[in-house]
Amino acid sequence: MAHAAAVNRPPERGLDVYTQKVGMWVFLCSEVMFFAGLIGSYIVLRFGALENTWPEPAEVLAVNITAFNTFLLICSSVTMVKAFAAAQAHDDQGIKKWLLATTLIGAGFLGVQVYEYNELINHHFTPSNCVVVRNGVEETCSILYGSTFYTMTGFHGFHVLLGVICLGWATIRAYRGHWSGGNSRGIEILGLYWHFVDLVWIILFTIVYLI
Amino acid sequence: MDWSLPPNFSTHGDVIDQLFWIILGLTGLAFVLVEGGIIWFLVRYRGTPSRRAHYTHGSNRLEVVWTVIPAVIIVVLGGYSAMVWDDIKNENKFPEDALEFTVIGKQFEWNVVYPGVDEVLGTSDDFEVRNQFHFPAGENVIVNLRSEDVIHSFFIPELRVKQDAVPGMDNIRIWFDSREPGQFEIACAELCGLGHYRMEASVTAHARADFDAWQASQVAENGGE
Amino acid sequence: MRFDYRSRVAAALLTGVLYAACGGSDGGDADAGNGESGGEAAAEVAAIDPSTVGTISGTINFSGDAPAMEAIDMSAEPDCAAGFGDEGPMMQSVVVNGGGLANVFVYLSAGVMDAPAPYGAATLDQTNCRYAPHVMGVQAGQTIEITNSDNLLHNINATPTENRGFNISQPRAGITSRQSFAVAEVMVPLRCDVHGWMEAFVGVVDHPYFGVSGDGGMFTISNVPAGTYTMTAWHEQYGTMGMEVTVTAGETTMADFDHTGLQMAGHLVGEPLVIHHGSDEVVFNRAQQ
Amino acid sequence: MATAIAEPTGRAVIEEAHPQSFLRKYLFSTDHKVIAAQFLFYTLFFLMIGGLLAVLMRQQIAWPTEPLTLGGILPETMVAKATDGAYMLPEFYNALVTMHGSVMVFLAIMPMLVGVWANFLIPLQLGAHDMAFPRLNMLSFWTMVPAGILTLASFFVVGGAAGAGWTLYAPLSARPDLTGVEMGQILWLIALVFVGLSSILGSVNYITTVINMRAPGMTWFRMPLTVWALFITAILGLLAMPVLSAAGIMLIFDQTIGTSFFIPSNAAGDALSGQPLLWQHLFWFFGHPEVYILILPAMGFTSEILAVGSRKPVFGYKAMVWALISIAFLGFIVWGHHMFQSGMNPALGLAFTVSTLFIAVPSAIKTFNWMGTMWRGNLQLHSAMLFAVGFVAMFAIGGLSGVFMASTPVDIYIHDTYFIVAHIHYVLFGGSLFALFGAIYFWFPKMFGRMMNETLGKIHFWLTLVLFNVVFFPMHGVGMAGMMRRIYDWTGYQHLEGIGATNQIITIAAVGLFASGFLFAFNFFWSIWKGEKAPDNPWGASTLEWSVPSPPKHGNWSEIPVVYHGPHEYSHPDVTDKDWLGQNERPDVVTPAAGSH
Repeated sequence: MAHAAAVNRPPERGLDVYTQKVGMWVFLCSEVMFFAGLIGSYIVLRFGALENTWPEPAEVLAVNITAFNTFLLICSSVTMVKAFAAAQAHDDQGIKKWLLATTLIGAGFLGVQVYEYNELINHHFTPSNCVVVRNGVEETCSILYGSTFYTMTGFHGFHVLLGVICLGWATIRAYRGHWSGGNSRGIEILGLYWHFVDLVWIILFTIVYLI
Repeated sequence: MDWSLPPNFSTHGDVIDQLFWIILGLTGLAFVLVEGGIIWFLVRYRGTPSRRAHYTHGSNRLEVVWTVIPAVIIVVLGGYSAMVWDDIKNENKFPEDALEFTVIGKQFEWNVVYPGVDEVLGTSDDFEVRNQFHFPAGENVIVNLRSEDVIHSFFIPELRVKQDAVPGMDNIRIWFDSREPGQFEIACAELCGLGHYRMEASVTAHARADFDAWQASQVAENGGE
Repeated sequence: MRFDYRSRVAAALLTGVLYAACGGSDGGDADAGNGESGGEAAAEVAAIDPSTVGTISGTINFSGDAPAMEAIDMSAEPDCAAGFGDEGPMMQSVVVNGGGLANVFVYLSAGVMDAPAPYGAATLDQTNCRYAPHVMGVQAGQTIEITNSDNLLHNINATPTENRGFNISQPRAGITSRQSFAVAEVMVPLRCDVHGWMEAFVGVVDHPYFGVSGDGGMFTISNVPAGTYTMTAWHEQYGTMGMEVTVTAGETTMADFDHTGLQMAGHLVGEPLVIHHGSDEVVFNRAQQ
Repeated sequence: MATAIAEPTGRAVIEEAHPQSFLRKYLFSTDHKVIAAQFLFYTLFFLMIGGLLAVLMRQQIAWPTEPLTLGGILPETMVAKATDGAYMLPEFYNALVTMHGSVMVFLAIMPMLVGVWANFLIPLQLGAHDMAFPRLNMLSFWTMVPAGILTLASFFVVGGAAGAGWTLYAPLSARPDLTGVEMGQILWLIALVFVGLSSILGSVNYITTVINMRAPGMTWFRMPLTVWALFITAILGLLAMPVLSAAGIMLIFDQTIGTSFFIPSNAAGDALSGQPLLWQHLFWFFGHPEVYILILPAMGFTSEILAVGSRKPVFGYKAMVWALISIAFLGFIVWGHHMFQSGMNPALGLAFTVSTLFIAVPSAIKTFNWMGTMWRGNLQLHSAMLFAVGFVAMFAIGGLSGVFMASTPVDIYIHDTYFIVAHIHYVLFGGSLFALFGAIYFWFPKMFGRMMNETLGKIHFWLTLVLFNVVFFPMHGVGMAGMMRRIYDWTGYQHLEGIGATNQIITIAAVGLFASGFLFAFNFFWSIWKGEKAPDNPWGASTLEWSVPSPPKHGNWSEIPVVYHGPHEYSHPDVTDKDWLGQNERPDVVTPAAGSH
């Protein structure tokens, strides 16, 4: 480029961020809107429900188990950060260890969620049925509670499942040495996704289980 | 060919029609300007190999002009529309002397609950008639709209009234009148299923005496329950 | 009076008993023959040895005061209203004539070992904005030919609980649609949403041994293999009644049902009509699904 | 310079060196140009299907009480066979109404605007070797394929295709017993989720490419307006489509697993009630940005073609960009104007009126700037230019008729009448489709390496322009007379007695309009094989795609170009040998910095 010097402004080629990372951020914007749609519907339906038809979360859900599950998922975010740090630090053993830990904790979260679903369905809390026991008497409650609960947590669980599959694949690659030598981009992008899923869960846990 | 608004019978229909013609005038003017300009440019600046186009990247002054002028027109139009809308739809401004009816849409019928001779809904002399809406002309009418199954839309073209009836939302209230007696129809304006096109009911605006007589005959027919 | 419009169907079914007027004059016009067509058709297809089959015949007796039917307001459909006399069209839910109750679906509810395959088609007509017949029976899998004789829109909305439902329309006269129900279900309600009063009931059973009482309450079930059965009668207002019948080859078993009209107690306006047959319970209302 | 190329592009160059199998080259290609061509064939097919549905529908509207011509060949789920012929069934009419809208919006116009042209133009106009994520790009096309298959299949399942309108208003769309449609509705919703997925994958790709893969010197304000429009559109798609997907999935659940998000219960005061209006809010939160997804790229193409055809820079480039951005932003806060008569709180109507009317301002800016671009130009009236001018003329009508609906009191009367039908078709057909035809005539040489026939193109334009107006202008009148949308037979209404002749004229013209599409199709396919060989830059255009051979080879550039000028430099006084200046040539010529005035 001989006449490049004649250009009166410096060449612009975009952000100082590599393309895959930009792509993941853009994709996560889309995911935000997806969950915003679901959560927004939940809020509208919950506040639009007639009085006393929407049960208190503790009346139906086992909040303690889920609180433990939330703790698990937060831990997995920490291990994910550790894995990325290890990749940046060329620590091959660390990558394997922390990726494996993240995968297992993610799978553990899913396991607890499946257990929770199973228990709830056994107690006749389904997407189309809602029963609460008040003063020893079974009362029906708004089925929208179940509808929204299963849709939101189900889609979150689906995202966790996708994450766990990718993590598992990344772990296998770690054992094959794919991430060695500072090749940390894949782990960083996966980490972005994983933290996003974690963040969504914290919001869901707050509005579905606590409030 | 009938390309015009149907004759208007209602009070607020006058304002709606007036707004319609105002907007038609404004947009008609813009239409002539734009389309005329395009045609003129097409003729005037038709390409010839001998000519070169005028080199310009635009004019900030013109940009401001054609941003501000439409914006001002829009603000005025929006303000006026909002006032009229508020007069028609704001429940707090509904006339207090209005006669109330309940109209229930269901696939594919309009069932009208009449207040009866005491002119109060929810009392024992209420009665219901399928697909016939009678009311006294020259008096204010409030309709409580309901739907049993899907969304219907209550539309009487000559009275310039249209409102969706939504299942699960009790009593969407609308207000209108017919200044003169007339024979109209309720059409359903929202796709409601395979009989949508046939969801029509007759509407009769009676002189008060005729309405009373009609009501009396209905009460007699239903055996004074 | 003021309706609870949310349960209009139940109301429409039951309001008939609240009024007094002459009943049954226009009730069973086209009913009697059609209900038995399934049985007759079956007789045609398989050569039946008359020495092995018998006939059940009887009457649905109705004692007590026959409730008067409510008039149907057909003023919005003048073409249909013109098809009726001075009295105008009446509801058909309770039709009593000469002490007999029409539109009762009678079928063998237990004891049938095996049955011939369905043969031929049952017909259902829409004429003067009413279904003819009002109550009919078909064998599971048998074709129902639904015809529109009115030159206006009818839709036929079938809302079964066991079978696959359908909701089709017939916008003008001369159109015939073919439908069927795959499994036994007593009864499948059909309605026309354009004309809220139009309702019909189809009893779907696994065999051709059923009948519908005609004007005067008479019913006949023919070509029934000899044996002992439970026979059940169903009526849209009065629910069901069962009895044991024994059919002897070559003979006609007479079996009557007696309705006092009291069974409707407990069915109040606004409540769904619950009908028991055997251990099953069929609830007729406009459930969502 | 070549060594400085970033790594995703390196692979594209390598791939080029290897001979590819037919499958890899044409079917599962990752080349953005091949994917664009795939989208083009796909969307032209569905454009034809959508048109066919419209013609069938129009026949019923014009002669509501007559049997259907050739109706006998349709199955009994669509027509009723009586002795004097086959009559269309109302449920099939509802399916036509629904699927015409759905197919045109989701399977024809939107993927044609974005799938075809964002794919084809973004890398070429920005000077990139390919998209940021070529394999994701391929996936984006292949997720559209099941959507199309499911849509076509839905016509032949029991109960027929979806019949609750393209807006899918619940609870009509949520309860099979209310429509008689079971599988058809679910299939269409699943197709919609696929469309959403495809659109989101595409958007991620386009946005990332625009952000990160611009050639050196291609600053934000040197991007062609087409790329700007496609970029803003991709953002709209990225943020709006997932909301529709979420709502669509909830609707599928209502249909299948017994939830009741949008189904109110029958009895008053029942605790189980879902909210029908929630569907409308979700749908239109998506739906209004969708309207701009359907028009913004068309605006981009028009700006580009008008500049080339007028031999002038785009008048007010920056104003055009800001108008695009403000339309997109306003697009997210005006959804309620579709719901003025829906039972929504009337006070909300006030807020939505104001925001809606304000969209008229950037639309007016754009229209005046297009006229400004033509002003004192040297107009070359080739087919592409004719369609671009046609776009401005027709979009103006569509925009002006929108003012009627934005005024809430007038909307009381014209809501859900044919006035609205006229309005959306002036925007979607007179607008988007005119611009799309223009874009096809304009970029066809670059895509296929051959020219389209100009004479046929001009005949196609005049036929389309005249017939389009004969079809849709009278709909304003029919709407003023009060004809409701989506009615199978209007003859029963006293206020509609006078519209028979108008409806028949509309239908006859609509058949002609549909037929004129085949003239275009003939020209299109004939030109692919037999058209005149195209030079690299047949129109004398200045953007980067015209500096490479027609068609460009895999990888587009052996060496990434460097950009020195704004995108639309025509008739520059310092350039005397020709009347255009390529973005990547003659750094010595001074052009206005970043398209300022």
